[in-house]
Amino acid sequence: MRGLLLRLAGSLPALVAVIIVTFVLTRVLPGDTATYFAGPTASAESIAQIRAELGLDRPLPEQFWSYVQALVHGDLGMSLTTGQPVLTDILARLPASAELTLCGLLIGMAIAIPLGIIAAVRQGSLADHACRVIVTAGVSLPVFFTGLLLVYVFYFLLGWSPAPLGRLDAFASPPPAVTGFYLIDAALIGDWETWRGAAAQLILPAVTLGLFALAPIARITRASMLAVLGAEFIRTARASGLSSRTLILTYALRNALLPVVTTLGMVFSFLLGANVLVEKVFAWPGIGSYAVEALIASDGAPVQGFVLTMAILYILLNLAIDLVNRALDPRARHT
Amino acid sequence: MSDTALGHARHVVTENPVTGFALALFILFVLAAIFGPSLVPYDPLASDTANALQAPSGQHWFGTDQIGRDIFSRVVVATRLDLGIAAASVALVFAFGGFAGLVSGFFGGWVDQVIGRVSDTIMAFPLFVLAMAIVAALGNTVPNIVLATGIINFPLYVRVARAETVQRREAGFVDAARIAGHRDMGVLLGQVAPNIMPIMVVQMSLTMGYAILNAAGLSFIGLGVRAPTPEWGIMVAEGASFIVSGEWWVALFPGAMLMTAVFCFNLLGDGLRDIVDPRRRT
Amino acid sequence: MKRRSFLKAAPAIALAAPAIGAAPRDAAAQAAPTRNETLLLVQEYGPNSLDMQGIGSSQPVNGVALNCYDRLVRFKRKPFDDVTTSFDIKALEPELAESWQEASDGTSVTFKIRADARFHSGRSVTARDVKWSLDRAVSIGGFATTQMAAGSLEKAEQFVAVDDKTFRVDFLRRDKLTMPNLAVTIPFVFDSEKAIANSGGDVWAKDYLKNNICGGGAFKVEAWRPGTETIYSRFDDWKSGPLPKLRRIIARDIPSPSTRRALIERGDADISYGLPPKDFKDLVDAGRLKVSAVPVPNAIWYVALNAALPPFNNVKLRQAVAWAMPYEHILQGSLFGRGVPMWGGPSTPAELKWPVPFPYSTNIERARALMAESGVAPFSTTLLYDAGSGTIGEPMAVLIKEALAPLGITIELNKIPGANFRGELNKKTAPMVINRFGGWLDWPDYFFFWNYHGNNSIFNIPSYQNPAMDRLIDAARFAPDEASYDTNVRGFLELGMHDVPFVPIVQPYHDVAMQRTIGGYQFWPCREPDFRYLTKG
Amino acid sequence: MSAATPAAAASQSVLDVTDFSVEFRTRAGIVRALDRVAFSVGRGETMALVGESGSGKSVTAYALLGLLDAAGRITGGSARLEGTELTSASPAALSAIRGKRAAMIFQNPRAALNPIRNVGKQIGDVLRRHAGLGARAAAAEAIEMLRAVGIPDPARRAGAYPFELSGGMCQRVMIAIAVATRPALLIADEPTTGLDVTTQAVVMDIMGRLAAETGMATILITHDLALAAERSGRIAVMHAGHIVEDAPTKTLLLYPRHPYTRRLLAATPTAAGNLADLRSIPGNLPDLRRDDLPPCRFAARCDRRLPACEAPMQWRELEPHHRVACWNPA
Amino acid sequence: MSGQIGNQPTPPEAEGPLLLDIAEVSKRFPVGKTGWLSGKSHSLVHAVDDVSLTLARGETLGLVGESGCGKSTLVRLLARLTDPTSGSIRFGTRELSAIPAKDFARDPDRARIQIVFQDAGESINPRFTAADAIADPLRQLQGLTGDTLRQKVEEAATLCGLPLELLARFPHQLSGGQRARVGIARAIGPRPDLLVLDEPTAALDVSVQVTILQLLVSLRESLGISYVFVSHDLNVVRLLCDRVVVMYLGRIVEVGPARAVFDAPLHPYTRGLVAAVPRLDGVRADALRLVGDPKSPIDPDPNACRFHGRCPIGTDRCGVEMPELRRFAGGRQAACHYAEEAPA
Repeated sequence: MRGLLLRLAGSLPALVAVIIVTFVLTRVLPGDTATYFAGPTASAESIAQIRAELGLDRPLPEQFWSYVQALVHGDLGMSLTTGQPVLTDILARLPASAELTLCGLLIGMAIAIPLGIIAAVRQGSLADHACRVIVTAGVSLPVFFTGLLLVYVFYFLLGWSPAPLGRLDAFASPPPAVTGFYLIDAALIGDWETWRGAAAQLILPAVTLGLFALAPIARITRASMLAVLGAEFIRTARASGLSSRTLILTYALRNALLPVVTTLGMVFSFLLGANVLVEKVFAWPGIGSYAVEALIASDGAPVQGFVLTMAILYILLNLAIDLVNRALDPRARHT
Repeated sequence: MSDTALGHARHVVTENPVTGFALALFILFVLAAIFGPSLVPYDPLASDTANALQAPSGQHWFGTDQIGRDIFSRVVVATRLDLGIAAASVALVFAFGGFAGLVSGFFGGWVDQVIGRVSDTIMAFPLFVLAMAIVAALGNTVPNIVLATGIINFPLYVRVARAETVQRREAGFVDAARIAGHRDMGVLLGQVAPNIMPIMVVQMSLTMGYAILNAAGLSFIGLGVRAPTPEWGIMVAEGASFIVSGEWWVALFPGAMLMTAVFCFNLLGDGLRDIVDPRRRT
Repeated sequence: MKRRSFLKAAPAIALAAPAIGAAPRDAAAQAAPTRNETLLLVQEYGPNSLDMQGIGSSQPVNGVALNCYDRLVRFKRKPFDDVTTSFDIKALEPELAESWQEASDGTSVTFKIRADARFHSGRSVTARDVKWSLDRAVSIGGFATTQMAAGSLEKAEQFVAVDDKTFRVDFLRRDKLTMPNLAVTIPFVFDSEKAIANSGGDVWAKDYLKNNICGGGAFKVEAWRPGTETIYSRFDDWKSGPLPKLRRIIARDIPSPSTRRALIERGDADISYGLPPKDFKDLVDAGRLKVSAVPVPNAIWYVALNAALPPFNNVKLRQAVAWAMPYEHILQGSLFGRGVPMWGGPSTPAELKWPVPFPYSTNIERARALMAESGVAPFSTTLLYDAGSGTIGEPMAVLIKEALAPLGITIELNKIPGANFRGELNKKTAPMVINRFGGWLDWPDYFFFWNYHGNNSIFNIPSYQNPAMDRLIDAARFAPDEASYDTNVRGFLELGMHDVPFVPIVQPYHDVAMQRTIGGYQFWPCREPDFRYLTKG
Repeated sequence: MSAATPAAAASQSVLDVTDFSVEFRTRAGIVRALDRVAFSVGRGETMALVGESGSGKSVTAYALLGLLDAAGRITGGSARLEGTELTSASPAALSAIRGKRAAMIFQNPRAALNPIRNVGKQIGDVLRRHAGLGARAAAAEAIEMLRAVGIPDPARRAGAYPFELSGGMCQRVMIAIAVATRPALLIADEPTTGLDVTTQAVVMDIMGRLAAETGMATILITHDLALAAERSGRIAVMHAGHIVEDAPTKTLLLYPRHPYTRRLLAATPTAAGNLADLRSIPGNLPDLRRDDLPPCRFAARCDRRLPACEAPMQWRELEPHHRVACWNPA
Repeated sequence: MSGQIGNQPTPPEAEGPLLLDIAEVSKRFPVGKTGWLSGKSHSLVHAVDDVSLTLARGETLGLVGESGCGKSTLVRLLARLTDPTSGSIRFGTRELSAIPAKDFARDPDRARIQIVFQDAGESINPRFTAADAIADPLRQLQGLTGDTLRQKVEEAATLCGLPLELLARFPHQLSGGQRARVGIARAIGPRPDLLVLDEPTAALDVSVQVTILQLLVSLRESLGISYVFVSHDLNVVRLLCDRVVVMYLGRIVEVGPARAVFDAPLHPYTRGLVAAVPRLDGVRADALRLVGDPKSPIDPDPNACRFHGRCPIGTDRCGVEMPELRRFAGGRQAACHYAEEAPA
C-alpha cells in the first residue's frame, strides 16, 4: 500500500506539468474568447468589458493563479460552447466515453488475445500470418474512416444497426444513473429493453475502437506468449507431462499476461484519446467530442478540464495496472 | 551459411511473404512520392465543375470530387506530402527521443528522472488532443504538424531507447569500452547507440504508420494541411459527406490509400522486427 | 435511386421498441405523448443557453426563444409554397398582445395584453413582465442590445407599463424598423417575478435564465443536455395561438452531416436541419422527402475585398476580380445549385430590393483588361474563410483561387476555425474573405447599413469607406417618403455595384428536409424551426 | 556401429536405447545430431552421459522424452522405457509418461520453475496430473516432497515463489517435482551447472539418496568428468552425436580406451599436477550438417587414425561392460 | 592528443616489489528503490568489506569464492570501473582510489590495467569485428591509427594465436575459443602491467579451456604481465596461480600460496569449499559438506563472522567477534578464531 501511495505521489509532478502546459497552450490558442463571447455585433468597448469580466486582460501568471485557486475548489470554469460549468459537462459525459472505450477495449481483447495466443502457439503458420495481417489492417484503418464506413454499411445500407443517434434511441430515456454506464445501470434495474437499446447503439462505435485496439494487444500477446513458450519453465512443465491445457493456460498465459496487462492500460488511455474522432462520427455524447469542439472553438476551459480529467484517469489507470500486476506477479509484491 | 544480415533479410522475406509484399508496397509508395507528380494524368489542383462527382471510369480511375478534380491524381500526388510529414516527424522524434532515451537509460539518476517526468507528462495527455492543441496553438503549418506528431511520439521513443540501453548498460562490451579508454559519451554513442539502432529502425517503421494516421486525423478535424493541397486526411474529410449520398469514391480512395500506406509501414516494421529479433536468428 | 426506395420500405423497428419500454418510467406524464405527437429533429448543434438575450448565445437559442417564450407580436404568416409558410416582414399579427394602437402623433405605440395569457407558472402575464423583459433586452449588452438598437429601441425609459394589461413603447425617432423589431426573437417576455425571485441578486437573473425557461411560450424545456439534446414539451395552457399539435419535440445534436442525412433518409428522424447543399439537392432530386427551400431573405454569399488596403483599394482591380469570379462553377461545385445567382444582372438594379444580381459575370477578357487598366502588378494574397462553412466555403475558395490565377493573383487559402473567424474579421486586415451575411430585417438599407456604411461595423469586412455611400444609406434609412427612399436605395445599390467591395456570389437557400408526414413548416427571419405550427401524420 | 544391445544392460533395465538417431532440419541443412546412439540404464543405476558442448548429450534426453522442438525428429532406432516404446508413442502417450515414469531436471533451476506460481502448487500440479490427487491431497503431498528433498520448514516454503529461494533450493524443488510421482527414470541435464560447488555437492547428495531410496535409474548429463566420476556408476562418453565409449566409471577413468576419452581426461584440470601436464584436443567438432560425415566423427582429430577407420564403425566390447567405438583403441 | 594518452614504459620510480596494494577497500551499494519521497535510510549491500591484498610484479593471484562473495565487485574495483566506498588502491606508486572511475578512462594508467571478461561473446560489441574490438583500446589509449594500428592489431592477434583471417569476423561468427582469444588480444594490446582475468574460461569446454590457460601462461612469460585471476574453478586456480585469495560474503577469509591453501586449508569455509570439488578419483569428503545458504549481504552484523551459522566448527564467540585476518606460517593468512584447529 505504501508503494502505491508513493507511486501516486510520484505522478503528481506530471499532473502539475500537465496543468501548466495545458494552461499555456490554451492561452496561446489563436481565438479571442472575449470576441467570441461578445457576439457578432459587439462593440470594442463591450469586448473589452467582457475581457475584463473573464479576467483575460490580466497577466498570465495572475490568470494561472486564479485558475489554480478555482481548480482547488473543484471549479474548472465555464464552457462557452455549452454554456455550462465544465465540471458538470465532464461528469455528465465521462461515463459515455468510459463505457464506449471500455467496450471497445473488451471487444479488442476478446478478439486479439485469442488471436495472439494462436499466432504464438502456431508461430510461422498460415494462422500466424493471417493474424498479423488482420490486426495490422485493423490498426491501419483511420478511425474516422472506419466509423463512417461502418455507419454507411450497417446503418444506411443494411439497416442492421440502429440510427447513430448517441447512447440511446431518441425516444428512450436513460436508466436512472448509478454508474452512468447505461449497460450496467439498465442491468441493475433489470430493464433489458433499455439494455438492448444501449448495447445496440454501442456496438458500432465500440467495434470501430476495438479494431484499432486489436494490433497492440495481439502483438504483445503473441510476443509475450512466444517469449514465455520459449522459457525454460515451460520446458520443465512439458517434461513433467502437464496437460497442454494446464501448460498453455496456467503456465504460459498467466505469465504472458503480465506485459499484456501493462499494454492494455496503455491501449485504454490511447483509446480514450483516440475516440475523439469516433465520438464525432457517432454523435456520442462523450468528453472526446466535447474537447474537440471546444478546441476548434478556442474554448479554453473545457480543453483544460478534459486534459486534466484524462491525466487523472491516466494516473489512476497506471495505478490499477500496478494492482493487477501485483495480483498476477508475486515478484511485484515484493518491491 | 547465410549468416550475414542481408542473407537473413532475404530469408525473412522469402519465408515471410507478407513482409515481401510490404516491401514491394513500400517501394511503390516511395516511387509514387518521388515521381507521382510528374506521372499523374491530371493536374491535381485543376477543377472541372462540369465533371464534378463523376464515378470512377476509364477517364478518371478514382472518379472526381466535388469540384471535378481527378481523385487519382490527387491521391498519388498526396503521397509525397503525407509520407514527407510522417518521415520528417519520425526523423525528428528519432533524433530527440532516441537520444533522450539513450542518455536516460545510460546515466540513470536525475537525468533519467527528468526525462522520465517529461515523458510521463506527455503520456498523461490524451495524445491526439495534445497534437490538436499544439497545431491549433502554433498554427496549422506543415512544420507544426511535424512537430506535434513528433512530440506525441516522444515518450514511445524514449521508452524503447531507454529499455534497450538499460539492457546494455551493464553489458560486457560497455565495460570493455571503458577499459579501452572510452568515456561515457563515447561509450554511449560509439558502443550502445549502434546496438540499439536496429530496434529503433523497427520502431521508426512502426511509428511511420501512426504518424501518417495522426497527420491525416489532424487534417480530418480541420487542423492539418491547408486546402487545396492534396492530402489524404483532408480528402477523406471532404469525401465523408458524400458517402451517404452515394459518392463513396471521394472518401474511399484516399482512405484506402491512407490505410494501405499505414498498413505497409506496420507490416514492414513487423518484418524488420523479425529480422532484428535475435530470437529468430539462430 | 432504386436502392434507396427499397430501403425506405424497411420500417424503423429500432425506434418503436425502446419508446414502449420508456413509457412506464415516465411517471410525471399522465398520458405520454404518442409517437405521432412527438417529433424527432436532428440538427448540427443545439443551444448553448436557454436565454437568447444573454451574452454569447448561439444561433439555436433563437429556437428556444421562439418556442418557449412569446413576444408581443409576430410577423404575419404567408404561404410560400406547398411545404413552407413564410412571413411578411411588413405586417404583424398578435401574439401576446391582442391588439395595439399607434399614437396619432406617431411617437408611441400601446399594446393591450391578452387577458388569458399565462406563464408556465400559471401566473397571468402583465405589462410589468413585458417592461422587465424589454428593459432587460436593451440593457443587458451584447447582441440583444445591439439588435434592439437596430429598431431604435435603446432605453428602458421607452417602455412603460401603463397598467396590468396595457403596455406602451415610446419611440425615440421615426424608424420603420421599430415595429418589425418587436417581432424578432429578442424582445420576448419573461415571467419577471419568478426570474427575480430566482435571480440570486443579479438584476437580470442571467445565470438562472440561462439554464431555466421562465416564460409562457407554447413549449417548455423538459430536458436540456447541452451538446446532446434538447427535449421540449407542450405548454397545454398556451393561449397566444392555436394549441400546437405536437406535444413533444426531441432535438438531437448530430454533428456529422452525413449521419443527419442518413437519419432523415431512413425515416428515423422527422426533420433535419442544416444539411450540406449537396444532400438537399439529392433529396430534392429523389423527391421522397419534403424539402423546404427558402432563399434566405436579405442574405448573400460574398467575397469581400479589402478596400482600405492595397492592392484591393484599387477599384479597377476589384472590378477585375468581380469579372473573373467563377460564379457558375461556384453555384454548381460548391452549392450544388442551391442558391439564387447574384451575377449577370443589368447594369442598374432591376428591382429595388436586396439582394439583387450584380452586373458582373465570368468574363476573363474583361477581367484581364481591367487588371491591366488597374496597373496592379501580379501579387500574392490570402483568402480567409470560416472552417465552419464546411463543404461550401472550401470548394468556393479553391475555385476562386484557381479562377484568379490567370489574372496573376496568387491566393493562399486560410481556413479559420469558427471561433477565430470573427476575431480575424475584427482586425480588418484580411485582404479577401468569403462570408455570408443576412439581416433579420429585410430592407436593403438595413443590409447596407451594416455592411457598407463608413461607421465600419464588424460586418463592413472590406473596411469600405465612401462618404457618398454613407449619405445615401443614411438618407434611405430615415427617408420621409417612398420616392426619396427609392432614389437613395437605387443610389447605393448602383454605387455598391460599381465599387464592388463585396462581390456577391449567390443568395443561399435555407433548406430543411422533413418526412412527408410533416406539415406546417414555418420559416422565420431567425431561421430556427417553429414547433408551434408543425404537424405530424 | 551394429545394433548390438549394450553389454551393460542389466537384467532389470529401465531404459533400453538402440540405434537411436535424431536429425534437425535447419536452414543451413540437416544436422545429424545423434547417430545410432545405444545404451541402457538399469534400476537403481546412475549412468553419466559425458561430453563437450555439441556432443548431443542433451539432445539425447530431449529426444527420449519427446521434448524436441519442431525442427528435430527421431529418424531411427528404438528407446524402450520399462518396455514401452517411446519413439513411436503418440504425443499424448508421451505426455502421460513424462513426469510419471520418466522425469527430467534441468540446469538453471530458477529459470526452470514457473516464476509466478508457488513451488507447492508446481509440485502439486504434477501430482494432480499423474497421481490423480485432489488439490488438497496434492498440496499435502507437495509438502512431503519438499521435506524429502531436505527443504527446511517445508509447509511454509510450499507457499514460496522461486525468486524467494536460492538456486540450490530451487534445484531441490525441481528434484521434488521430478521425483514426486516416483518415476522409474530420472534424467538430470547438467543439474548443478551454475550452482556453487558447495551447493552442487548438497544437491547431488539428495539426488543420490532419492535414487537409492526409490531405486530409480538416473541419467546424469554433465560436461564435468569429475562430477560424473564422483556420482555415477557408469559413464558413457559422447562425441559429435556418437557414444564413443561406455564403461563402469572406475574402468573408464583408469583405463580409457577410446582416443577421445583419453584426450578428454588429459584436458581435465582436476587430475593434473600442473598446467603443462594438460593437453588440449586438436581440431574441432565436425560440421554435423555435412553430407559426407566420416564413419568415425573423431577421425579427423585422432592421432591413432588407421585406414580401417574409414570402415563403418562398430562397437567393440573390450571386456565385460566396457564398450568402445573405435578400430584402434588404446 | 595521442601524446598524453597511452602506455609509456613503466617508470623507474615505480619499480617496486608491489604492483598493486589494496588496503581496507570496501564497496557498499544502496538497495531498494528509494527516492526522495520515501525518506527512509538506505539499506546497504556490503559487496566488498575491508579487503586488503597485494600483488607483486609478475605474480598471478587467484581470487576464489562462491557467487555473491564479492569477487566481481572486487574485480571492478581493481580495474577501476567502479569507485570504492572507502579504502586505498595503490597501483605502483600511484593512489588510484581517488580518481573517479568515469575519469579513469582517460587516465594514463588506464592502459596499464586491462581486463579479460568472463563472457568473451558478450564483451565484444556485436556490431564490431574482431579487428575493431582489438583496435579499439589501441586507438583510444595509444592514439594509433592507420597502418601502425593495423600492425599492432595483427601483432596482438598473432600473440594470442588468433588466425588473421578471422579478424574481419563478427563475434557471432567466431567459436567460443576464438572469442576468448579476441578478448585476450584486446586486453594485451596496450601492453598492460596488470591483467585482470574474470573467469576467462568459464564458458569454455575443457579441451578449449586448456589452450586458453596455456596461452595465458605463455603471455605471462613473454610479456611479464601480472595477473589477477578470478575463478570458481579451484582446479584451474590451483594450476595457474601463485597465490590465492578466498572470499566469503565480501570478506577475505584466507590468503596463501595456492597449493598450500588447497592442500591444507586453514579456514573452515575453505575446507568445505575444497572438499566439495568433485575429484576424478571419485573420493568424496562427505564429512566436510557445507550445508545451508550464505547469510544476506545486506547490512550484515559488523561484529559477527560472516560464516557464522553455516560454520561446522563455529562457537558463540564467532557471533560476537569478527575474526581478524591473522598471519600464519608459510605466508598464509586466515580469518578464523579457530584456524589452528585440525579439521574434524
